[in-house]
Amino acid sequence: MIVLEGVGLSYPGGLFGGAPKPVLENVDWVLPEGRVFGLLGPSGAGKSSLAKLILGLVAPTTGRVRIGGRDWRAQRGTVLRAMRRLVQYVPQHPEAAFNPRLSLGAAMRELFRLHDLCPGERREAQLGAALDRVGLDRALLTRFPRQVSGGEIQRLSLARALLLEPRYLVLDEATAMLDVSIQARIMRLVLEVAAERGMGVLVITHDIHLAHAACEAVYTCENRGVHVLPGLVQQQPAG
Amino acid sequence: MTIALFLFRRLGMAAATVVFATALTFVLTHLAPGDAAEIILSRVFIGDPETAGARSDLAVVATRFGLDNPLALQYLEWARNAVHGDFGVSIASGMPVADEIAERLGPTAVLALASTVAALAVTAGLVAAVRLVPRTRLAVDAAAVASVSIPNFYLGLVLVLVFSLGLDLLPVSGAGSWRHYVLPAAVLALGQFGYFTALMNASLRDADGQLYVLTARAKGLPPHEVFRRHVLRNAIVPVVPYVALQVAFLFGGVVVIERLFSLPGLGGYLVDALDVRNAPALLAAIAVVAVFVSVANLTGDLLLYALDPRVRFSGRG
Amino acid sequence: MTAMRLSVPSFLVVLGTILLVPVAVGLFRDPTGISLADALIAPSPAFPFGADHMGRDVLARIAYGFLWDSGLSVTIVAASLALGVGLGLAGGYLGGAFDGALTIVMDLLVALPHLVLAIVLMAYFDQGPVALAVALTLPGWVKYARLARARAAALREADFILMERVVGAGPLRILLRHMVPNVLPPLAGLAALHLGHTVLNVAALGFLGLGLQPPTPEWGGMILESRPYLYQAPWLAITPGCFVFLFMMIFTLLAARLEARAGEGEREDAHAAA
Amino acid sequence: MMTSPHLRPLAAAVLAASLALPLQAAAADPADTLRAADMWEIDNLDPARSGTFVKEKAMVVESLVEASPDFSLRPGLAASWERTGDREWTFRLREGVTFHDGTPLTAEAVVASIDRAFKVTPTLKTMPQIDAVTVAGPLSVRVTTLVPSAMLPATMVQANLAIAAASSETTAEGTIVNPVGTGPYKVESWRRAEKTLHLARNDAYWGERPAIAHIVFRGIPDPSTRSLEIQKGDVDFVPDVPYGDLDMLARKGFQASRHVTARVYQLDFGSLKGSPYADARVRHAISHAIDRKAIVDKVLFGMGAPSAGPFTNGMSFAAPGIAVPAYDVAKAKALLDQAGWIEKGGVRVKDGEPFEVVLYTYPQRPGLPPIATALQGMLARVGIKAAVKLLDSAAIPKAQRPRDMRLIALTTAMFPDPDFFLRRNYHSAGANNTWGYADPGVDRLLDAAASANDPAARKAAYDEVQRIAARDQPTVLVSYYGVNIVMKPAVKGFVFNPVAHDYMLGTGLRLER
Repeated sequence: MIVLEGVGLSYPGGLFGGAPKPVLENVDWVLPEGRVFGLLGPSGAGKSSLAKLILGLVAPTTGRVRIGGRDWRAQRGTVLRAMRRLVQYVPQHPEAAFNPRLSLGAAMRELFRLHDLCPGERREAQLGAALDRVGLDRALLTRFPRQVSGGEIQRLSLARALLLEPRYLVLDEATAMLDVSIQARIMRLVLEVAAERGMGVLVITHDIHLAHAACEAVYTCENRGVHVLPGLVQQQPAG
Repeated sequence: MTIALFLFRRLGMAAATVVFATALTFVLTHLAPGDAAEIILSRVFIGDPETAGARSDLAVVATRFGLDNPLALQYLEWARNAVHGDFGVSIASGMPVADEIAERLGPTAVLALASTVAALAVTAGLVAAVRLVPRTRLAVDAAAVASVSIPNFYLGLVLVLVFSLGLDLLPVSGAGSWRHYVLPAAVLALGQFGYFTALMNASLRDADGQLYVLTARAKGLPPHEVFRRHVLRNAIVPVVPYVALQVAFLFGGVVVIERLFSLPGLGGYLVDALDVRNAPALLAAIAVVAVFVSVANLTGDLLLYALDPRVRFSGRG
Repeated sequence: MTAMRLSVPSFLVVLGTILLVPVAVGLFRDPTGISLADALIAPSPAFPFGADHMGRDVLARIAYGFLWDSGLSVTIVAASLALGVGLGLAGGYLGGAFDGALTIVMDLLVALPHLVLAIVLMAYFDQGPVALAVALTLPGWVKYARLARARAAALREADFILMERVVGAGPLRILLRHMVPNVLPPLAGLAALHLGHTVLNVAALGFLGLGLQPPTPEWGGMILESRPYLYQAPWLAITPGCFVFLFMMIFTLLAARLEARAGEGEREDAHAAA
Repeated sequence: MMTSPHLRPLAAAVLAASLALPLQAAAADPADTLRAADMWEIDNLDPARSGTFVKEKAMVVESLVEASPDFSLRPGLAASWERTGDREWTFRLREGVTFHDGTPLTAEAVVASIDRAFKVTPTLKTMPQIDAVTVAGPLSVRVTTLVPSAMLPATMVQANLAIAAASSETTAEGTIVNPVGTGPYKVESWRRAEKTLHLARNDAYWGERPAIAHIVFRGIPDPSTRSLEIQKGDVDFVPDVPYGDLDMLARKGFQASRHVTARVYQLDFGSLKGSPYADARVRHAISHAIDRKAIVDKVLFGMGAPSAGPFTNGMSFAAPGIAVPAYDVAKAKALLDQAGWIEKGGVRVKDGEPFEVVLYTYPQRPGLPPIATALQGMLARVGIKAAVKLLDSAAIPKAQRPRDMRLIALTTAMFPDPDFFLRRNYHSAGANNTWGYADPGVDRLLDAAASANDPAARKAAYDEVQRIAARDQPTVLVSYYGVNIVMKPAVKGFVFNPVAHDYMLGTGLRLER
């Protein structure tokens, strides 16, 4: 379960740059596992900041962000690494999400070493299975990020996230750059996997239709806070 | 960022640079092997570096020059006096360092200015040649590469052989008339123009590609008119600040060239001071060089600030 | 030096040959053997580049001088590169107080003429190769650090670096495996130019009597030692001078070539940092 | 030409700056002006600091006592002197001498000048230990010492004790910038920015009137530049051009001459205790391994001479019968063998330890680095491996280990008395004796001679010390120091005075243009 308690975030104003700029204030939000939520909002409202808070990439100025009961901020070393596996991320620009100087295969195989996912001899099989699941050919692995199409790399980005078997997946405008038919196919794939694994999904988007179609509940991010979008709530789960 | 803030930060940095440079030199002169009192005793008082002095005289010297105080205190004392224009007494000559430095500012300033102006003139000529005379590009590029590649002390030796001894046109060394500056300034200018030419050519190419230049061409303006009215003007502007920033590099050359030509300037003073472990003279020379370079950097930054709006927001570091 | 239209690669081969052939020959000869009977012998079949005031073979001294000058310069450039990239990346990636301190130190170091700084350092230390390497590395790393820091600051916010953190990579792994390979390539041109400049500075220090000390064969020191014999034996000064010139020219051209490859945008960064 | 508006102010500034520079120094009648170069910067004119220049070269001031070319004493501003007590000497001044400002030379003026010199340069009072200088009569000066001293008149020869009038212009700190002396030339102007000193003949000089009316001195510290300058023709007289240039300059028609001075190149051992040099055979072996003639001929291009004892033949206090140690590689090898240093693969080894040392020297005297390099080669021939290292002379003592050597150039007569060199180097408490040579016989001889009255007895004692040093080789003397002088053909009448620290111009010079 992801829990935000009284979370506030402001960016520093610089040495001579005046007062700090608040982005979020006093946000309380609970995201249980196994459910699919949407987050809507105009650009600049703090959607990406929320994603970074949840992913532990940014520390809140006030309050706490906890994953499975653990505060991001208190974690170090192996515990932190294990915690990282719990929440994975598919960003908006997948072509920028891979190191341009590493082959895609190298980028994927690094994960095994990083988390010691499975014994060496089973790694290739596991990687193959992950690619199969998102419908990609293994030949892709010898290429570099700029040598593949947007749809392919977005799938690969998804495969990378799923390989770590997270409890949560955050999609940050993950399909916004793709054309509609591919967009729908990827969303369907995500929902299938989420259902199979009982994984929670947060879909950050500015596409209200997509949110409606895919999510059990939709929130908006406005006025430095998170609000339930009325009329679309199916059921607010208990904290 | 406002201009006041920008100036404030840059001035602070300049002051810090001067303090850093002198403090570093101060520490170095004291860490150096060889007892400071011994050096002063044999070189200043006995006048013969190989002749050791009496033990009892060492104490006299140490007390007179404040050498038995803690290092930090000695530096503060030095800085306090330096701010009031008192740089102590030269170990080599026994004369006030401030007077000696003052006498040596002129030749260095003349040398730096003359060589920079000459380098810019050569640059202008070469750049114009590339534009106006066909098939000169290769020769100009080769000249620029040669310019940045030739060791200045070597070039100086060759020029003396040719122009002083071979052709008997110019003096070998010393100061006293404008003729003494011709060769040293020429050596420095020949070492600098390659940098300016490369910078200018790059800047010209950028200007060439600008929309207004293309527009001017499309309007049917003759090529030399386009060059003069649109390309040149816009190409010079970004180069100007770098000329000011070149001063730090120039100083390295000045040190070597003044030594080579026995020109009584600041650079030669600095090296002479090192030769005989003349700490007061060295510190003063370093302080003045640091001030010089800081002022030049500040000027360069202000020019950039005035000419390039992007800098106003980044503040250049 | 991007204005280069010379056919750079072929030119480099020619210059490199002129430099390396005498060096290769000279390495088989004795650079320190003193034979006062041979003092100041002019270039001849026995001594292709002549003999110096101690009767030592100038060809051999040029060759061993090449080993000293280029070896030291490579060491200095490598050390500057490692230090500059390391500190620059750390500053750019970590930010905060460390970055603030780094910026101040860099600003202080660029504001001092590097040769002057090196001259002062050399004068007060044991004038051996280690001191020389330190004296030239101390100001040398800054230009790499400036570039690396700027690139690292930009890369820090890059999506693929964020993703590395998301999948659980630690800071050290991110720096070494992901930032360094993306920071190094544009520095190659800078390093080539720096190598040439370093040979020039090593020689200049030698000429001022503050570099490697005789009887070590070093090009700048050879020119200094040859000054008293400028008349009787001009080849003593001319030969090492030509080799410094040649070395610097090769690396200037190489730098131009590498810079042209690194692309227009990065060229401007390099000039600003240099 | 680029017509950038940015450049115009720059050009104007350069033009203004170059116009502000003084035009070529307009010397008086060039036919009557000697243009001389000195090897040091002319950056101080205080006799108490730069006496060597102001007295010996510029001839502006004079000392109470002077020395003849054989280093024996002769009257200067003092016509005579005598020992008037155990620790007291009295000097009687020459009559009718006036300073350049017309005031007479009196005992008061001398005492004031010497007292001022003691303040500026305190070491003048401690070498030897002077107690006080007082007025004993209108033309009589009394000097008392802390201990009985036979060499006091010799110390009065020191250039830094030369007499300047109280009217000499000084800085706020009391440094003289315009010395008023009694010498054959007076200061006309000191143009520091041009590094030149302009001198004019003193027509009221008490001694022989010089022939040349004006002298312009320029400081040119770089030897190569001095050589270039005389070839270019901008100076008439230069000392110490690069040694290798001399023959070429002679061929071109210049008068080029080599002279030996009272300075010696000396190879010192780090310590005579706890090192290979504790064994005198090793010291002798090293001395025999050195080809002194080749060093003088080939390395120094004939400058100087192979050294026997510390004092050259022309010096009155050189002991007779001391020979230059023979160059004998076989003997050197045999001595090392006897001392237990056995050759193994080119390097001698004793008790498993190879004979590998560092040979330190410093670059300020141009002869030292090449001599060190030559010594390295000569030592290698007998199996001693020496690495040459150049350091500042002040830094060498701290870097040196007992087994290391250093090559230095020592003055042997800062004032013309044998005590100066012999005590510093061979007395167990000598200021230079860092290698720890201690011979009770030598100490006794030196201490007795320092206070003795009888010149013959002193001479005998000092001769004996020189013979013992030659026998013991506590340090190895390599060669005497040479200086060269190059003059245009028009300069006539130059006589080298070996008493000079570098050279003296003398009043006998003429110009025949």
